[in-house]
Amino acid sequence: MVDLYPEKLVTIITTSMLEGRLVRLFRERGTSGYTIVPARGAGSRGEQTGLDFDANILVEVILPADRLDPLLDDIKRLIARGHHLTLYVSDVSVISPEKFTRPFEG
Amino acid sequence: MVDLYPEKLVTIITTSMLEGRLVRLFRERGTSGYTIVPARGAGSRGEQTGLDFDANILVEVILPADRLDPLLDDIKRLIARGHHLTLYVSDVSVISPEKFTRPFEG
Amino acid sequence: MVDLYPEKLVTIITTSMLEGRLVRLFRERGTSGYTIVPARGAGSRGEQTGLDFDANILVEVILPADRLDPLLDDIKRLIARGHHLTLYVSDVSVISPEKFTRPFEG
Amino acid sequence: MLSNLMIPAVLFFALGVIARVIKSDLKFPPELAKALSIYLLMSIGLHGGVELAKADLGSAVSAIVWALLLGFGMPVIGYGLLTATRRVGPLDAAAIAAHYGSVSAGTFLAAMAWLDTQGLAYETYPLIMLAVMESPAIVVGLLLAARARQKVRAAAGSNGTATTNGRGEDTTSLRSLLHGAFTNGSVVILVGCMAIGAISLPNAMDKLKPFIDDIFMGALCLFLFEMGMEAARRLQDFKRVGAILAVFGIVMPIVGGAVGALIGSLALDFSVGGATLVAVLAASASYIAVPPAMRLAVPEANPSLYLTLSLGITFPFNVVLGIPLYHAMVTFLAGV
Amino acid sequence: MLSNLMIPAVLFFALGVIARVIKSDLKFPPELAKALSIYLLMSIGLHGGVELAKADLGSAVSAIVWALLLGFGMPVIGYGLLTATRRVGPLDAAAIAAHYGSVSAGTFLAAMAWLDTQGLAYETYPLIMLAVMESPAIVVGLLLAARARQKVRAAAGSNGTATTNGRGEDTTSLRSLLHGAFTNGSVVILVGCMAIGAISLPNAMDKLKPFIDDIFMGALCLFLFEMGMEAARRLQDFKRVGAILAVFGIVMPIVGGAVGALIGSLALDFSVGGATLVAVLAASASYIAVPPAMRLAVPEANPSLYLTLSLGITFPFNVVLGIPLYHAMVTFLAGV
Amino acid sequence: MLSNLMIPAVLFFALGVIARVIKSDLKFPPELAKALSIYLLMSIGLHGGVELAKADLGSAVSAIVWALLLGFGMPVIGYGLLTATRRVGPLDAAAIAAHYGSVSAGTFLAAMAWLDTQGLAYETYPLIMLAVMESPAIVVGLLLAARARQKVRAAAGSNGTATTNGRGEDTTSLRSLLHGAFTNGSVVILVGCMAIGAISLPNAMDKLKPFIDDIFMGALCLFLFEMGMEAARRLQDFKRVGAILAVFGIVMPIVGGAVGALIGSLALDFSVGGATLVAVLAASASYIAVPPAMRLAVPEANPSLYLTLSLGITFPFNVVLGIPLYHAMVTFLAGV
Ligand SMILES: Nc1ncnc2c1ncn2[C@@H]1O[C@H](COP(=O)(O)O)[C@@H](O)[C@H]1O
Ligand SMILES: Nc1ncnc2c1ncn2[C@@H]1O[C@H](COP(=O)(O)O)[C@@H](O)[C@H]1O
Ligand SMILES: Nc1ncnc2c1ncn2[C@@H]1O[C@H](COP(=O)(O)O)[C@@H](O)[C@H]1O
Ligand code: NA
Ligand code: NA
Ligand code: NA
Repeated sequence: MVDLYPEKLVTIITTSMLEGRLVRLFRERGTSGYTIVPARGAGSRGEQTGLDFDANILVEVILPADRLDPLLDDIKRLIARGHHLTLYVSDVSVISPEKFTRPFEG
Repeated sequence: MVDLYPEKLVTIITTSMLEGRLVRLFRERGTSGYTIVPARGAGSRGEQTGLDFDANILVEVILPADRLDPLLDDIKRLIARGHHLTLYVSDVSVISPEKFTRPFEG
Repeated sequence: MVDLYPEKLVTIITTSMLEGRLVRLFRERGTSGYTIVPARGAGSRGEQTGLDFDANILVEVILPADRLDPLLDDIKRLIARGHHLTLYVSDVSVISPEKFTRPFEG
Repeated sequence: MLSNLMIPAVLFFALGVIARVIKSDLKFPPELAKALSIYLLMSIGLHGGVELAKADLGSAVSAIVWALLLGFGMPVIGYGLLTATRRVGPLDAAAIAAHYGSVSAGTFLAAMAWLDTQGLAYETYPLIMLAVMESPAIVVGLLLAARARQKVRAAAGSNGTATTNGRGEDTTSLRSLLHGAFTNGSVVILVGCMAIGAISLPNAMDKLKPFIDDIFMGALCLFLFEMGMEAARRLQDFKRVGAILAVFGIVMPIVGGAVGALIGSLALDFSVGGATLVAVLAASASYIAVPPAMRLAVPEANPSLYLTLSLGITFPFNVVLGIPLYHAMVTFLAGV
Repeated sequence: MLSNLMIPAVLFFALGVIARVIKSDLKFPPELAKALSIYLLMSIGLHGGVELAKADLGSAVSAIVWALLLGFGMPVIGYGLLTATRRVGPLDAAAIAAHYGSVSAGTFLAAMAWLDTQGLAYETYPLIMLAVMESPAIVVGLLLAARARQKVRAAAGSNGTATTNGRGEDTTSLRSLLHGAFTNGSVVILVGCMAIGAISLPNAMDKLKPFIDDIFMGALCLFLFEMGMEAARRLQDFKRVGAILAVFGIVMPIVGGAVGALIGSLALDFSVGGATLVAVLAASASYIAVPPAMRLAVPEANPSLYLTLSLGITFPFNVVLGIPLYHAMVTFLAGV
Repeated sequence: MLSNLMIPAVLFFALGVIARVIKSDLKFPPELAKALSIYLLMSIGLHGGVELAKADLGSAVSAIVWALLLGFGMPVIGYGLLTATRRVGPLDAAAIAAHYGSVSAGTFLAAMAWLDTQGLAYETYPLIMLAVMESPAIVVGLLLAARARQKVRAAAGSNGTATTNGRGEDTTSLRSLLHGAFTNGSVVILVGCMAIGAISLPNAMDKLKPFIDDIFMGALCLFLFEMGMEAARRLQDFKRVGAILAVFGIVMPIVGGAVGALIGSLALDFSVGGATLVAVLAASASYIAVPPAMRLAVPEANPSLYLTLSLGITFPFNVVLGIPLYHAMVTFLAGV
């Protein structure tokens, strides 16, 4: 049997305008990486059609459970300032937990 | 510690042709929003290459557990009519559960 | 109440260069399908900007729990050869488990 | 004959096929294909509009009437042939047949390019027919499918299990389907651009010339390059379709070409070039407008089947062999 | 008057609106819109640069000064009008007002196309103004929002709950916002291409002519086609905005157009064509550069409001009715 | 000398670099870059094909032979230099070296644009060399990597841990890698379009002229604009690469340029223009075809290293300083 180790997956859906801010945040929090997928959608602020000035991104970050809270606090702060972020946390398992402890490059 | 609240995440993978129908469904079911990501793939109906006439979408909807069944019933009805939808439900946690109870705009 | 059945969801994030290899692998392992979404991101190898020669893909495969290990073994083998893959496994529920037992076409 | 094929449009199509066959990693961005097809429809629409403003109303009306007849008739012929093969169920037959009543703008443009190299002139009416023929076949496909569903139900009827799709109509209401058929993107661009071409001030249109004329052939080549790759990808699904169905994918356009040649030459009295275009319209199968419509309207049908046939078999056949063949038919009729 | 609208650029815009209104499934790939807008900015930038190399410094400087005044002044007028309507909070008012101080390149290009068909010449200075006016309004929007936040806080002040956004400034530091305003993509392309056009060797520029001149009008039509669809999508959100705000979306550009016509005709002493372009700059509302900036700088404001107003109401009004109206204003002033 | 750089192609490259350096939010849609590179390869391929149909077989063959020698030889030189720096492991060295044996179409096109402005003619043979040189370096890279793996294993050998990549070859079988190298997208477009250009009927090719000729320079500028941004993004990773490796990124193309200048001038006896192009081919490093190949074939190597070197250092060096430098070398040799 392949050994699996628990991690947290944070998924954030928000305007593409916040991409730079989020990446900075991930770097500060020392996450081992992040993944971004282009998205559209609708929510409390109407439709986000995906056009340049109106696009969403879906961002995924895998991180150890003990690093979750600081990141969520940062996000809550963004939301408190009026930014719109849809966020959910899932429990996932990975095959190489050490991969998610080293800060990413670049 | 940041408080987290349980929600359900429904992910649907299907042809982009059904986008309008699904959005209508989400509106009727009063979900607070939805997110769509362009996708390709393969399944029981061969490859979906992502070209215009042959594209998939991956749709995510977060909703309270007590609203899950009506939505799944709708989807089952679409499948029964012959439409091809790949669907899975996950347990996720969110920081602001009230966000997912208000119907989306637009 | 709608009946739900447990499955495993494997998500792989890696360079688009490995797409062909992964699809071959899914076919060999008899998964019922796969879904691919274009992605960018950063990790231990710096930024993947999403440009043609530098793009990521996010791949999702749903499969029965008893088929998980062989697939993870294959992936571990790829990683051991130096390829970079970020992988996580989630527990999901589906409405029609038989769908995920038949190998995909094409 | 072979030298007829030495035009860039066909060669680019072939290059696309070759790229796939040798398993090159070449990929076109999906949005490029879409952008090119928007551009091509816009160009031929505007062009057609300018010409149509000068056209004869009577001829235009009879071209439209014959286009409607072809659009409604070809799927019925196709459905008959398919049912005769006994290789596909009635719902798949309905969905496949619908493709052959509609048209392929790519094939039409390849035919125009071919006629140009042959120095053959053609009327503009086939262009209206192209716009008219996009949609009716979708409606016929739906009607055939509704009938097929009744049959299927009748067959399963005795065992009394109520299936949720008992009321096949609610799969997609006729109204919403008709709406979809006549407002589909290709039709809107074609008809809209024809209207713009017809009512715009001539000196304003002149400014559009370099965009819609000069770079047209290059864009067409790029488009056919990509469609060649797409056709080859589908062609590789050949085995899944089976030999008899594959034969249908070649016989059906020949039948359509013959019908179209007769209508173009005799009923519409077009020149050899114009009649060849009518034959190409009748012979070609849609792979852009109809597949999505069938996905919605006849979800029970297998898209692999209709995409392989229309895009993988009929499209390459038409571009490489069909066009000269239909031209030969028309030439023969002209000589009679 | 109606025949004035029979130019392809406007007709394509209308076709886009119609496509949405009849609920066609037509969709442009999002990247095509972006590619077209990069191309259009590049073309007008290069063009402008070539002309500016020959321009008169004094006139250029006064055009820039007036552009800055317009960019800073219009949002203040807009904010006043919006506050008077009592339909939106001060933060929404700030965000909306910012859009009207900036400009819409699409409207500007439609105006140029319209002037061309009317055979009216125009100066190149409005082009510098276009580049100059992209950004200042963003800064004014930020300042108005900062003031609005103070008001909101003062109002809520007594109850003593410390909100995390107490220091509104840290939402986006002024410095980073200014940076964003002046390095935004459209400004970089416009100013950069002007510089390239101005310093490139003329024979090298000749090689670019077919790309930036000949196919320009076609690309503009395609762009306006897409923007028509986008405008109609927003127009359908009309109800959400409310009638009074919708009226603002029409009154505000008329006010702007009048101010611009005065400046263009009297202060800058441009020809009728040139002054019309200045009026169009003052009248038009940004829907490309400002919305993303406001999302970051005034996240509390509702994007539905400002996108519906600028893209759904003011943009179509300007393209269809505003341009000839501002031209009439300028003609009237010229006759005085 | 400075005025030599005042051509739009180079200026657009610089504008892209500047846009990044000032941290503009300007972004090109990723698919636009891809579409432009398909277009550029198609254009030069067709062009080359037309010319080659008239070319001399003997000269073509010797151009191909020298191209192969360059493609196989440059990576060996590069590997030697890199190993001498002692800054990278053997697998990274192999992957980096492979990039320098292949070519950059963007650099080649910038060189053609530069020669055009200088009024210098050139032969078409370098174009075949461009197509020929895309792939061999990939194979050399693989062989160097296989050797490196043996070394690594030998070094680690004594401790007896069997690593799964013990059989380095199965990482990517030689056969599949060779296949990948010779069917890669750029090669297929270039070679395919050359063939189409060579065999198409001349009057059919004329119709393609506006597309492949007239708008070419504009598309090239747009492409270099984007590549400038991409280069600057990589350049910012400079520190990660380290000063010595960065020096390699400049020395290596100078060495390559000198070798290419000698071959072009003396061995192939080309004109100054043609020999400059050969020098550019030898000097340039691939950033489109080779990086993906190395990701698959030498996954252990770090893509940051080779992308920073080829795209962030060598590419800008060649476009801005290299081209005039290689021209000077060739001019010097011509005078000898
Ligand atoms: N219930 C939901 N499920 C999935 N995505 C959502 C949901 N609510 C909002 N979103 C996404 O989050 C974006 C911003 O939503 P909002 O913050 O509500 O304006 C929307 O455009 C959607 O893409
Ligand atoms: N096991 C699976 N894992 C992930 N995605 C799947 C799976 N099966 C099907 N899909 C996706 O669902 C689409 C439709 O599949 P199907 O309904 O089986 O034809 C495919 O094109 C895939 O994108
Ligand atoms: N912690 C993480 N969370 C989400 N995605 C990641 C993470 N680490 C790496 N990735 C993704 O995996 C890709 C390859 O990462 P790496 O293997 O670390 O170079 C990156 O480009 C990211 O898209
Ligand atoms: Na047909
Ligand atoms: Na304005
Ligand atoms: Na080289």
